[in-house]
Amino acid sequence: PLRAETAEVHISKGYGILYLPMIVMEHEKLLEKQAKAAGLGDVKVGWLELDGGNVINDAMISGNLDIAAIGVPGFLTLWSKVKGNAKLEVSALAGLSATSLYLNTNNPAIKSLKDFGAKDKIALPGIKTSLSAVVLQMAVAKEFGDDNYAKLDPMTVGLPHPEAYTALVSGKTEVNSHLGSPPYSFMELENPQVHRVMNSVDVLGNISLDLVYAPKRFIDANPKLTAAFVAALDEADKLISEEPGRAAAIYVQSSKAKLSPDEVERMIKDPDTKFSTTPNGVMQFANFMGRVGTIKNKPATWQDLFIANVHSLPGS
Amino acid sequence: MTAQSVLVDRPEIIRDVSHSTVTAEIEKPLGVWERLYRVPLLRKGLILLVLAVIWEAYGRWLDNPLLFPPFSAMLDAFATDLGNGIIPARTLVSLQTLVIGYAMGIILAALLTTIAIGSQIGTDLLETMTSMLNPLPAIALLPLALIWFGLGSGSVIFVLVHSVLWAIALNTHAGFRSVSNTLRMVGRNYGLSGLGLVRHILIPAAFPSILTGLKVGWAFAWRTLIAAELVFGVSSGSGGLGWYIFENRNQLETANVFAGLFTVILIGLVVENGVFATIERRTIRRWGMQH
Amino acid sequence: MTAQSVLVDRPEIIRDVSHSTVTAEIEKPLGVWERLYRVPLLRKGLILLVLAVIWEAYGRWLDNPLLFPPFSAMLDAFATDLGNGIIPARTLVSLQTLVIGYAMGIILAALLTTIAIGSQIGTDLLETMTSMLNPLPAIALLPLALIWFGLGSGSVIFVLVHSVLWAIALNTHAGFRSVSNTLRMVGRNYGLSGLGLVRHILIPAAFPSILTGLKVGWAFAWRTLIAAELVFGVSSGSGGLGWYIFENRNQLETANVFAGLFTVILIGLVVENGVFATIERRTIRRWGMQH
Amino acid sequence: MNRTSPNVRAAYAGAPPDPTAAAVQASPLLEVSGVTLQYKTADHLVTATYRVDFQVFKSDRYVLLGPSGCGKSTLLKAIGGYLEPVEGAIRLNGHEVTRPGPDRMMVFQEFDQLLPWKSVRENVMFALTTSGRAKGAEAAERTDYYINKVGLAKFAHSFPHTLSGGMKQRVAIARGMAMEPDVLLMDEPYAALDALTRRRMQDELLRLWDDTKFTVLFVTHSIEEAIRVGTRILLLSPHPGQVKAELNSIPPEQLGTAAQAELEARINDMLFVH
Amino acid sequence: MNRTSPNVRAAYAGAPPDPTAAAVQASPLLEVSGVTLQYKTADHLVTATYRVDFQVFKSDRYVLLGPSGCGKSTLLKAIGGYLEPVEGAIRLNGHEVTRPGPDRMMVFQEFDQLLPWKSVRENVMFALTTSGRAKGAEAAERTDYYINKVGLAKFAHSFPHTLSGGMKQRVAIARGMAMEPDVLLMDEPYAALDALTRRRMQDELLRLWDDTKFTVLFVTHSIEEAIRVGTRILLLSPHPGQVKAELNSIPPEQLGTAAQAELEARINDMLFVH
Ligand SMILES: Nc1ncnc2c1ncn2[C@@H]1O[C@H](COP(=O)(O)OP(=O)(O)OP(=O)(O)O)[C@@H](O)[C@H]1O
Ligand SMILES: Nc1ncnc2c1ncn2[C@@H]1O[C@H](COP(=O)(O)OP(=O)(O)OP(=O)(O)O)[C@@H](O)[C@H]1O
Ligand SMILES: [Mg+2]
Ligand SMILES: [Mg+2]
Repeated sequence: PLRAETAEVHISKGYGILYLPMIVMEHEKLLEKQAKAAGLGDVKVGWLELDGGNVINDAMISGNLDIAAIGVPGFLTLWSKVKGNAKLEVSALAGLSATSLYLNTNNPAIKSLKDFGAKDKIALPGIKTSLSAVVLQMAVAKEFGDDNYAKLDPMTVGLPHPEAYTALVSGKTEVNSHLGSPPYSFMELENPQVHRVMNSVDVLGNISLDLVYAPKRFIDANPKLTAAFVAALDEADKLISEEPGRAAAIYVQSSKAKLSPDEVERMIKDPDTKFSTTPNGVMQFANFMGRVGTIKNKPATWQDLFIANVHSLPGS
Repeated sequence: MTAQSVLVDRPEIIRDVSHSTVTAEIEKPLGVWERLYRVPLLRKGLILLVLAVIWEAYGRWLDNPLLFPPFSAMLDAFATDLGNGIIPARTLVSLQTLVIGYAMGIILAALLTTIAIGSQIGTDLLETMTSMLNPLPAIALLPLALIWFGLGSGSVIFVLVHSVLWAIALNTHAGFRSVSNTLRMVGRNYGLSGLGLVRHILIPAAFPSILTGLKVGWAFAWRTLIAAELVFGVSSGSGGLGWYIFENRNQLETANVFAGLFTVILIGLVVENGVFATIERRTIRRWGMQH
Repeated sequence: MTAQSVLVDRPEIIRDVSHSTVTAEIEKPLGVWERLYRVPLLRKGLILLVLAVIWEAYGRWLDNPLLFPPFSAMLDAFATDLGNGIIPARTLVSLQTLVIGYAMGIILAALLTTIAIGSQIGTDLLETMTSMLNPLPAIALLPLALIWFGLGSGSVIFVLVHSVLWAIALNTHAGFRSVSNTLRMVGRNYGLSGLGLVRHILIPAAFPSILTGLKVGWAFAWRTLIAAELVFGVSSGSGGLGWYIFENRNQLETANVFAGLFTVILIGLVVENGVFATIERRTIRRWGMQH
Repeated sequence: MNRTSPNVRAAYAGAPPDPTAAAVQASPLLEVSGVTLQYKTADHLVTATYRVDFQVFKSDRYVLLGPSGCGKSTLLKAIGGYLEPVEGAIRLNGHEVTRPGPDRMMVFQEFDQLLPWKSVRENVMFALTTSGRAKGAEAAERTDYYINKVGLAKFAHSFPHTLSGGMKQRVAIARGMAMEPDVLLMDEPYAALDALTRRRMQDELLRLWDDTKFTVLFVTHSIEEAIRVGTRILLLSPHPGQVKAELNSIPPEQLGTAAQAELEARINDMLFVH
Repeated sequence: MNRTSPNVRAAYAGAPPDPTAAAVQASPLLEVSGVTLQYKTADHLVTATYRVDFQVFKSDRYVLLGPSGCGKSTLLKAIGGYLEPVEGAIRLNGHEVTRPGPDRMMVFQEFDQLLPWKSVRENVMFALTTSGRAKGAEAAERTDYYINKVGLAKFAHSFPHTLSGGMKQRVAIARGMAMEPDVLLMDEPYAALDALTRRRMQDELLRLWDDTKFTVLFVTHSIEEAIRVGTRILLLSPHPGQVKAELNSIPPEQLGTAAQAELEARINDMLFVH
């Protein structure tokens, strides 16, 4: 049969539990299945692991990726930047995951955001612009008002999560706080010296932190494949919620993590951790970034960011 | 026939030697092109121009300013951030760290190679350390850096030293070992040994190698600095060029990213043609050690 | 008194020269220690032992295996992942990419320096390119790498070449320029020029410099490879040592992170003492070009 | 003598020279006319030789004699094609010299003219094979022959850095001779040799010349050597070198006679009293 | 002569030698006993000299004469303290030689013995100041004096690479002499010099000796030079070097007489017929 759509698709996922739906999708070959069901024949799926929003965006702009998972702020930056450029425009396909970020510290004097002094150092994977940094800024804005959203920025320090965890737990360095994601945030709290100052879910709600996006050109040229992808993602999410044990096993197997499936299952079942194609609270990010000027083009509604397939979902 | 018979017979010639005319300086006349070609800055300027044109043309053809802006777009961004003082301020921060790290790397390399040249076990130590530590990426140093120097410039300098030290030490040591035995003996004849020999004989004699080491070290210091500024998290406001590049990259201000890189390139050109070329001209060229 | 009078008078001596006894080889007897000290591997082994002991002691004193595990803990992890084949497999992947990138860097450096040594404008080109591009960090190449080679090993190799090329080219070129005029003239006397001169005269004569360049390049190739493997991602299951380190870091398996780095160290030692030392012994040492 | 270049031997050692050959000889092989040579250093300009004229004919054993620093080596390098005159011209067989080549084989004054990465034997052999002067078995044979002639057979497999100064120079001499070039340019080749070895080398050179009648330009410091080795002697003035005189040497038969002493005295006078 | 070392002049040129001084002279300044020197190369072991014995007394002008490659340079290097004998011992003033030092100043055979990064003048001056042999104004004065003596005043500010071979050697000679060492070790210092310059340098050496009565060990290839310059001549056999004879030279008055010719013939015989 004459095939109008591409026979090969390149997808990038990230590292860690937040990308579980994609890991499941890869492992269970769900996209291949959905594509076949949609009459696209045998689609070859190339999976890649990329770390960091910049690299993902660069790879996307250079045409090396068709679909990628990324943090919401990273996507918003690119979306706003390329809006109006038909060649480069991107759209989100679906939400991916939501979880809680904990602000932990080993400084007993710190009880709330107000207690941070100049000497305290908060570790983030990347200061000012990373997902964690934006979440912190949003929390700070809630606490101190929009104008002071950057109040804690001078105390932030760029460190990858594992290093931040090590620094916090060992207590041998100046880094005494960390806005971390699971599993690091959970593991930190196992240490008696460390306590939690803030949970992002309490401040911002259980908003989506990651989503999946693709270039407009790809979406326009491959509507069926795009739909198949969303369907596959849905199926993966379903598998995770219905069979968390199996999902955990898949995770352990494919990421070669030295965690036990039980530990992973506990993380999956954490009430703050949600895997859903329905975007939740993306507009919170967009509004905030628009207000403080990080993005020039602000979407009016969340639907502006997403493909039509998901417009009917109860997103925000 | 005798052996001499194949020779041509000719009269003897005896001349009066005039010494008066000899002082005249004779220059071969050169064409305009040849004369222009002899000006190094002109030649290099031409190369730069060609490279800029290629950049511009490729950038336009690619038509993807988010990924690779044309030269002119970069120049715009560069001019803006030069004018408003951002680039100069960031450059200054980077240069400060860089110079400290570079200088410390040189001092440590001098120390290590001096020890190495003094004894067999010293040589082994240098060789072993170099072959072990030189291939290690900066992340290997991260834990130790955090413990010993904490965040900020201390750690960045530590990482810088790591990237500079081994290259310079390797070059210097190889240079020392290539110094001719005669020169070495001359130095020892003067009663020099140990440090004195290193300072008065080995360093100048190995200067071409040392300079190469310094050049390589300089370049790697830049590379490392820019990468390290990201890793070691600069607290806001205090960032250098690396941070400038990173920030703009996060915001997809690609033209500014390239403006930052362009600054690095400019500094590289200035240092090469200003500092290193001058040193070369005044030393190894003048001494006939490099042709 | 005459000038000669300060001299001591003594009889003339005339001897029969015996040639028979001369063949005997005379060796000065050496003490046991001295003899042991003369075995390079023993000396280096001792150094390694001392370093391992320091590592172990510091690790234990620090008592923070998450940040910096003691040597023994690392060795455990290393043995495990060596036994189950993970480290060998990852090393192989890395080595493949590394060798390709390294080889291409060498070839390009050879090309560039050959052009450079041929003409003034070639020298300018090399100098300009080196001073401009060498300080640029890998991220500067990222956009071009993505456009030209996409994700995966093509781009990694591109970045590797960038990290290897300039250091080797700089060293080679400096080596070429330090070749004595006499040797150069001898080569041209044989009718050699251009490539022939480079191959038959300049390369062997500049071999100490070239070897240094190769050593520095090798080390930087490793550093870059490990960093680049993270940036350019891996298709599932195909990661190299860099990815191994990254993975284990994410899983807070610090001992394994260090086991990965230890692998890099081991390879460095093997390459230095196996490959480079052999080359040195067979070439520049044998030729009396390095002492 | 068991080695000669057969075609040359046919022309010279066999039949008497025919008129054409004589006519060819009448035009010089090498013509140096009004040659000024200068070095540009960072600090100043050094004139090494000033308007030097001379002509070397085929089969000449032409000696350059002059005080230290008068520009003999420089002149030889210019003839070798390594240096361009700022004034005047150097012509070989009527063609201006523009580049070095194996037709003008040079024995340099410096001790570092051997390739350190090649053994004695390889050094000689490599010169022959790369320049295309000889190859395969012939090159090997020639190499061994000349290494033997300079008394280094025992050291054929030694590397240059393990040789004494005089031994290095002998390797260079062997190399130069093995090349059997049209013009052999020798810059104080025997300076580092002891009296005995030097005499042997001189004899070797003359014997070789008898066989192949090659042309040689020879720089020396010894007046005695100049007379022994040379057929024609160019005297240069001190720095910057200018031609002072061009003399004929004496035929070998007259060596050791009053003619030699007289010529020696003449040259001595010309060089020492100026 | 306007430069002498005043204390030495007082001892020798002024009063006649007193008995104590004579007694001191009776024990050798330098004693080489049973010295075997070897080089270990990657491929094999080379014996340079074999069980060489000789004694040099204070104020000797001691000449080493021998064929190329017989180990003269090696012997000098061992005396200089650069090489350890595998057999035998070298004693200076009764103490075994273990390291180099400015008391034994060496003029090497190689052309690359000048520091390329120092001008001619700096090369000489640096030797004086670093070794502590002279400093300040005295060093400068001495430097200029000896540079003038070797005829290089015009080139005092040139860098070594712009000098001819002979000029480089002359700088090394000037440096060696300026150091006014206890023992001057000279390895074929005049080999690269033309007859005139060579003669001038020889005279200079003798004149200086008249003033300061220093001890010199001199390697040469020229029998004539050995007789002119030396008071005592050591003949070495070919490779590996062994002592063949130790002869007295003739006093300067007898130079040019039959005595010189006779000695020359004797040495010739000993060296050439073996
Ligand atoms: N590379 C150079 N750069 C500048 N000047 C030079 C260079 N080589 C030689 N000269 C100068 O040129 C002049 C002639 O040198 P040249 O080597 O030709 O002398 P020479 O006659 O061979 O002397 P010698 O007998 O001592 O070897 C000298 O004054 C010397 O200083
Ligand atoms: N560095 C070295 N390594 C190995 N062998 C060497 C070395 N230097 C010299 N030799 C060998 O030692 C022997 C003596 O060399 P030396 O240089 O002492 O000779 P020489 O008497 O000075 O000769 P010449 O008159 O030619 O300078 C030679 O056979 C030579 O091959
Ligand atoms: Mg010369
Ligand atoms: Mg010698």
